[in-house]
Amino acid sequence: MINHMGRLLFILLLAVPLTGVAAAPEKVLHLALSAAETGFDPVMTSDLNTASIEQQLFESLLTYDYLARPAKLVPRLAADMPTVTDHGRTWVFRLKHGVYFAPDPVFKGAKREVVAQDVIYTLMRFMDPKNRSPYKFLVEGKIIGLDELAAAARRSGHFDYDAKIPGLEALDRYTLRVRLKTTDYNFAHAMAQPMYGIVAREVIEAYAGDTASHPVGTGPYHLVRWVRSSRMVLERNPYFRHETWNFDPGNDPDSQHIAALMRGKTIPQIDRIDIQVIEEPQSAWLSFGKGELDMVGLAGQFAPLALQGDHLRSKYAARGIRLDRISDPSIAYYFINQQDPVLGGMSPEKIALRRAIFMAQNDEEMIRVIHKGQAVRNAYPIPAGVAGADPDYRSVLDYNPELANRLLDQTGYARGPDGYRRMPDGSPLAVRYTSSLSSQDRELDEMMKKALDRLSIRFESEKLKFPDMLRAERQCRVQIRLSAWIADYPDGDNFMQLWYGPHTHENNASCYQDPQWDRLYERTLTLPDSPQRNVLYHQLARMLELKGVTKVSTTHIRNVLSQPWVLGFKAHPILPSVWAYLDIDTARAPRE
Amino acid sequence: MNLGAFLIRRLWQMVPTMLGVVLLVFFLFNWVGGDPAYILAGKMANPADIANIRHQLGIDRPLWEQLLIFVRQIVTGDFGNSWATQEPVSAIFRSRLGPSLMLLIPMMLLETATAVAVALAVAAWRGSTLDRALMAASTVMMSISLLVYIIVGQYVFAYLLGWFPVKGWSDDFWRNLTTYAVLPVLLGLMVSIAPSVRLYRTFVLDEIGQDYVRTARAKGLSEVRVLLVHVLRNAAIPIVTNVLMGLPALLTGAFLLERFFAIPGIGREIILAVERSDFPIIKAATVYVAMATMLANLLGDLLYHWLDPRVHLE
Amino acid sequence: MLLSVRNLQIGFQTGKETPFEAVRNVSFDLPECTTVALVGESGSGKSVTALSILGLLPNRITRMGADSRILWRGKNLLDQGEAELRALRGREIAMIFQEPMSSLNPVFTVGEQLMEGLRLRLGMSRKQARTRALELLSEVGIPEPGRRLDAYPHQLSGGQQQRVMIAMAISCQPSLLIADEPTTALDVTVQRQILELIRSLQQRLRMSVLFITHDLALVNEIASEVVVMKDGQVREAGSREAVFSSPEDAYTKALLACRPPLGERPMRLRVIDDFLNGHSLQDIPLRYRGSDPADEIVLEVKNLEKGFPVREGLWRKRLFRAVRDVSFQVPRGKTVGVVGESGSGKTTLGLTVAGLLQPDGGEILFRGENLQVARARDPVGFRRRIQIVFQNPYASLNPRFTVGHILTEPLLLNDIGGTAAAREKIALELLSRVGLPRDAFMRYPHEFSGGQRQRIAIARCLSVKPEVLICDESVSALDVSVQAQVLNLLQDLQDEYHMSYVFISHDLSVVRYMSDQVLVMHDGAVVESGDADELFAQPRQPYTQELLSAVPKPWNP
Amino acid sequence: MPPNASPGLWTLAWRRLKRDRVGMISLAVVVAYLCMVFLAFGGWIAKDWTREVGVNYAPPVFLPDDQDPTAVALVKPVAQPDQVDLYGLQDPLARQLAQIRAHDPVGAQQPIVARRLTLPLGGDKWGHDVLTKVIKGSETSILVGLVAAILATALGTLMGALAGYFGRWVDDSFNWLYGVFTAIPYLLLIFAIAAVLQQKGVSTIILILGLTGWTGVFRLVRAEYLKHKSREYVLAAGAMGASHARRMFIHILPNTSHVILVQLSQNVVGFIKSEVILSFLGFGVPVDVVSWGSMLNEAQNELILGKWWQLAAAGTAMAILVTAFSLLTDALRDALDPKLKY
Repeated sequence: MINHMGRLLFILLLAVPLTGVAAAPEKVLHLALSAAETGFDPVMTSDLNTASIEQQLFESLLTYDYLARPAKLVPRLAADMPTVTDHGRTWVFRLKHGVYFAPDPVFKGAKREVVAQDVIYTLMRFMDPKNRSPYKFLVEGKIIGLDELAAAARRSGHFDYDAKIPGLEALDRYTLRVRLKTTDYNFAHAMAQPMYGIVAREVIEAYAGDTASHPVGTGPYHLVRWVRSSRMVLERNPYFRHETWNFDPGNDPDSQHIAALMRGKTIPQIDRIDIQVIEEPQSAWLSFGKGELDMVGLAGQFAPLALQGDHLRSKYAARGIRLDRISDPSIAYYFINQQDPVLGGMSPEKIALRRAIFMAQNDEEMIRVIHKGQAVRNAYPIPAGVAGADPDYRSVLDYNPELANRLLDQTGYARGPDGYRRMPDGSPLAVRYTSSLSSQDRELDEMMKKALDRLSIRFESEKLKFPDMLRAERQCRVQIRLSAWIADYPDGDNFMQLWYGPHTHENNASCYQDPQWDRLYERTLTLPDSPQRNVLYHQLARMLELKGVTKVSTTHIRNVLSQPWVLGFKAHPILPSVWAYLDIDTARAPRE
Repeated sequence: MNLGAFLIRRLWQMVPTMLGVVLLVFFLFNWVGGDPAYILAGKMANPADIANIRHQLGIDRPLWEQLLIFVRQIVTGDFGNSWATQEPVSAIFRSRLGPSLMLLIPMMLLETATAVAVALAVAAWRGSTLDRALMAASTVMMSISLLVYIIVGQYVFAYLLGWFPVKGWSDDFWRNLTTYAVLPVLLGLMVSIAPSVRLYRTFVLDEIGQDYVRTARAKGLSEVRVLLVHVLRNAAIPIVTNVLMGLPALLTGAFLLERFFAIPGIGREIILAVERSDFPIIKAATVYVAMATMLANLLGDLLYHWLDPRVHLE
Repeated sequence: MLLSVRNLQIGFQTGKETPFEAVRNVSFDLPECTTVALVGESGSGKSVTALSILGLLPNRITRMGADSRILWRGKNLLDQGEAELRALRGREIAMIFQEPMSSLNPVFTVGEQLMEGLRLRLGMSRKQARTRALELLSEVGIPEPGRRLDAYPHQLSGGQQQRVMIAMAISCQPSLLIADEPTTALDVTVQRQILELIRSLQQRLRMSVLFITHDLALVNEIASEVVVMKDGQVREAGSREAVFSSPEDAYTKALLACRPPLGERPMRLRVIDDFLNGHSLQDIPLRYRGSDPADEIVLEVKNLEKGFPVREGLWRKRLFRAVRDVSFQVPRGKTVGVVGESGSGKTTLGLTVAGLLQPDGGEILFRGENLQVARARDPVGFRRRIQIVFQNPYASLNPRFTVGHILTEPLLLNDIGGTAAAREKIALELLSRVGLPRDAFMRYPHEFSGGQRQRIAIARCLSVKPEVLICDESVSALDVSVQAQVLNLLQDLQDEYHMSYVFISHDLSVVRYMSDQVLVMHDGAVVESGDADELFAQPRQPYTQELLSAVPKPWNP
Repeated sequence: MPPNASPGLWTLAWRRLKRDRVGMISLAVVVAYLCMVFLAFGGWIAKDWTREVGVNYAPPVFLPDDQDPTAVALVKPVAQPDQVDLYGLQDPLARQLAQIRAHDPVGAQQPIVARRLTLPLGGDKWGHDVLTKVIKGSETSILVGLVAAILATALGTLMGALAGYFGRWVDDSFNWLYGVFTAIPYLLLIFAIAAVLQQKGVSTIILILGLTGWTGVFRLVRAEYLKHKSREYVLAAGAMGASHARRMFIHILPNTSHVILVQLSQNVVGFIKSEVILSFLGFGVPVDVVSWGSMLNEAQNELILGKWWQLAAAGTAMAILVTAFSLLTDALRDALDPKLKY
């Protein structure tokens, strides 16, 4: 047996140098996901990684223009932009003709066209309790009759998809009218979400129970292979309608360069997209370096490798590698639980304590050391690129440990014999900072520890698995945490609602309930994106600071590196993926 | 006693152990396992949604009822669908087993082959400089953390020298075996081989000290034959069982390699499941591995009996 | 001359110390087809000498004397290469060992091991080898060899295993067979058969035998030449007659004298020292042993039953009855001997009586009171009344305790003596009583020889002043010369303290010497019992007769 | 009192050990480490490892300095609450702030401490001195290893002793426990136990390791007790009226001590290595503590950045100790082996 094993050893060692298999003539794009996907039934998914794939498999009524900045809504399955009447309460969508679902056994070889009824079915699915959709909030409480249907389903345990409701009417085969309960100018954004990609009822019902692994949409690609949380292969959808690449580059030089390369090409150009899940950023980065990946999102901690300041290091530039650098439509913000017995409350000393803690946070250092410069200080709840943003907003909570300490001295948080501050009443004081188990969060813990040390306040760390952390947060059990929010759609409301009183136990993690604030907020809802609304937003933002509810800290910068043979890429702030708009220069691409 | 009776009795003895495993895991994870509803519900979830999800997952039922369901799942072998992705658990594990084994089996074969060879060699020259040198070397090898091996190995051999792909996995068996599995396997060996060498060396030394070896020599057999036939045949008994019983542990043990080299194996799946509180997968993993462990032990005993005529099935 | 050993010098080098001299200029001759016995007690270097002939000593640590020579048919084996030696081994010179069980490879069948030699050394084909192997097995007298051929060693009895070893040894018709204590591990009856076998083979195959043993009596039965060794040196060598009838060397004399004679029963046995420092070797007064109606009964065993569960089939457990319905009485100050072969249940009997095993049936009465009840009532008080001395002097003392600790612990446990100082005093007295120096008190067991350890074990028992002492094979593991000393000690102690002994042994002559009454056990039951002298004079049961006839006959001109 | 006290088995073992050169060298190394741990524990060395003495990623002194200009600290003027537009809102802390300002205007700049550009073994991302970190880290790691090993060994020994000595149902129940613990995948066991012991801290790690690591010891000790309980010296002690407890712990335990000791040191090595993995899984030491595991996990990404020194320092420190410890274990095994006489 020994020499047998010896032979095996021999094989393995010989095998080392030879890699790769037979060359394929087709255009293949190799990508990596930083975290495992969660299945491809759009109604049930919420994470970006999955969305980026669904964006290619399914099509929503609307989408965002590839090149326009700030992001601009354009039709996708809709033939043109919807007509909106009576103060944004009635929306009429007209569908493109001759749009077909990707081939699937369920259709028994026939071509299946998309009709208005499919849209209705798709929208209804979000309210079906069985689907427990994470994104139903975009339609919940908005469409007339839909919520009643959901309520009925919750009672009967069965959702009646054949019900006719006033909110959703197919005026003809290709026309859909949506009636909303109240004014909502953001409904268009909802209809542009990848999760709202249109699905066919017969498919969903045929694969009931395992819809996650049978995505059938109208998108430019369809899923041909799926090794769960490891590998996904997309191939061009044979039934995809003829579309040509012509986006308006505006006057941005990069965009113009891209347009020059791509204009007139049919979409999509790339035949196959091979996606792997790579949790360890080190692995992803190394394999991009070796050309095994065509594009990679540069993890913060590796930025210094690729970037000098905010430019690509020369050795990569020389290789023709391109850097796309945009600031995410996201914010990282500290919040303090307003219902917490220790930190909560509106008495001056509590407010002072909270503001002191916020002022002790050194955002610049965090950006420099942890994010390696791949983030910017942003004190306003609405990040750049989102309607209502204000780059010039100035915070009252900027890093100022000295003032913070003064404030604490002033409000009676005297230092005890152990050098740590006590509550004004002399009882011990400790601040519990909650974070997850990831190594990234360990660095944040160190930041917070340093901040509290500056105030000589005792630091406690609470480490929770992500789900537990969410639960604690929703139940208002977290004391202080650095949380993040990324835009679902590029409108300020998507951010401001984070502090809306009624959203407590939902995503108002600071459990902040302030009638004054809530009234102001409610007024913003009735307004479209406009100067008036911005005035209100500024007051809301300032109030959060003055009362020591939250401190918006930073906005991340997204760095995407792409190999020289990847053509036509421009990072998009909202779209989770733009692969259909790319091309590959097979001449330069390495043979597989 | 006869084989059938032995098997029945051993299988019967597994029941209480299995029960212990089930209870332990069930209560630990129900108690502290976290509530998946909150991730599943998404960014804007409200308490009603949460409740709805909890209801759908059945985690709002009384504990004993959930336990009953668990037991039924074990009996039927159907653990339902993953909470995170609605995929049938059994399918998940089927797809995960291959890659895990792909790492596992070459590693085990290489490890055993080399370890046995080295062990025989050093035992033959026991006390010599070769012996001491090899032993010292193996000690140094196993004193470095696997994490370090992986980080450095991936950086140096895959990235700098480019001998191997940095990471990845394909659908092609041979491609995996000859391309993707190589570096992980070798790195795994770095830590796993030394302990076996040391262990097997003691096994061989024990046998070399036996009287029958003296007899064999007195018969005028060559030293080679004495080692390879008489000694090895006896030393093989503990070695084989040792290897066999080590297998199930390795099944989940390779998670570091799987994560760094993006190999869709079981260990990685379990970590993912724990992070997502994907209880069905956790339960299934526990039961499967526990079964594997106990069966491996049983198999080990049978093998022991088969290799060593002296042993009676007890 | 087939083999002649000339001033053989063997040392063992371990670590840096000066080599330990195992054999010091030993010389002897071994003519064609004769049997020479190499006699000596443990550590005499007899086995080392034998192994050195085949070159089987670990070369790494073995240091041969410069002028040592082992001449095989005139050529010196010591300067032969490994290859030449291997050519010799098995072909010319074959060897069998003391432990047949461990000397056979457990994982190969008897056949495989027999045929291995035949095929590799004689180049036979599989078929030839098999037929030859069958012949060999029947030649060494193994019943139905066909079946045995495919059996594994552990499936054979000790005797059969040794026969297989012999078959292997003679398979290539060697001209010399080295037998290293071939019968020591066997029961007397089997021992007898093996001796017969070796003797007949020696004659039939016209080979020489180098017979190594510690038992002079055996020598008397098989050898024509005798070499007596002690501490690595030859003390005496010569023809059997010469050595037995007129031994020159004091040590030889002692060896001859210190075996308890079957015929008479002297007050005490002569021991080495008597000879070495020429004590009065005048005849010692005889001792009478035997039962007497006036005896006061200390211990009475009634229909004792003891069994061990053996798993059978799926769930069932069968009870293996190790002791079956055994009854006897132990008078005060007297000895009840228990004799039987291995597996006869005598040890189980001892442990049960000592209270270390719970009896399944019957009762043990101590001065008329049921012992179990008594122990329940007063554990400390009753436990100590019956003590036991075990066979293996190496396992019976806790290696991590000093002798002092070993001796004082029982005192402490049974609160004898009171103060530590007092206990120490008692312990020291006990030491001197069993004939050990005071400074043994602070030493550890591993520093003592087997005999000394057995003395310590005895002292430990004495410390609690038992009324009954169970000696389970207590002298079997000792060299004859030491055996005699310990036996004398036991006798003296009995005379002094009037203790009662239950003396368990497989060695009939020892049992007869020590006992007033004797029980002969077989398969857990008593086959015959009675006063020692009568029973040995005219045994009634065939089994007893067989046992007695198997005992090697001492030299009587 | 009797004269010359003579060497016990321990003394003999020590003599044998002293003859083993490798053993003695490794012993020296281990002792050196222990001294370091002791000093660090007492706070005599590496006390202020949290001080940021160097610039971020300060390279080791022996390297040519290639500092990234982006790494030097930049200080921005701090906005004053009164300078910013409150959009007509009322600052609830207006009074307090006014009083503070009344004292004296807040000097926005805090003094910038001069940071060293290089450190003996380099610095980490905060500018902590890696050397002091390694020292402090070895304190944690070794303490974790030792205490956890002692815990695990104690557990295993106790259970093994009871199971092996009493046999029957006691044995069955402990074997059951053993079966359960060995059947559960180790990874899940760690997660589960970690989750149960919510509170983060060194004690948690120790408990995790201790509660999962006893099985090996149990198996061996049980076997030893099975062997020894029927040994004649134990029977004799029984005949003398020694209690079960006495026979188990006074008589048998010392005779299994070589097994236990070897197990102990093997566990120490094993646990020091496991701590690294635990850190990787996120169950490592809390932020205000440093250990080899936490360092290696920090160093994970640094290697690619070319900042290899933390990885090297921690890795080497660990490798040396573990090697020495394992060699010492071997030496101990030989020295304590009761089969060898003097």
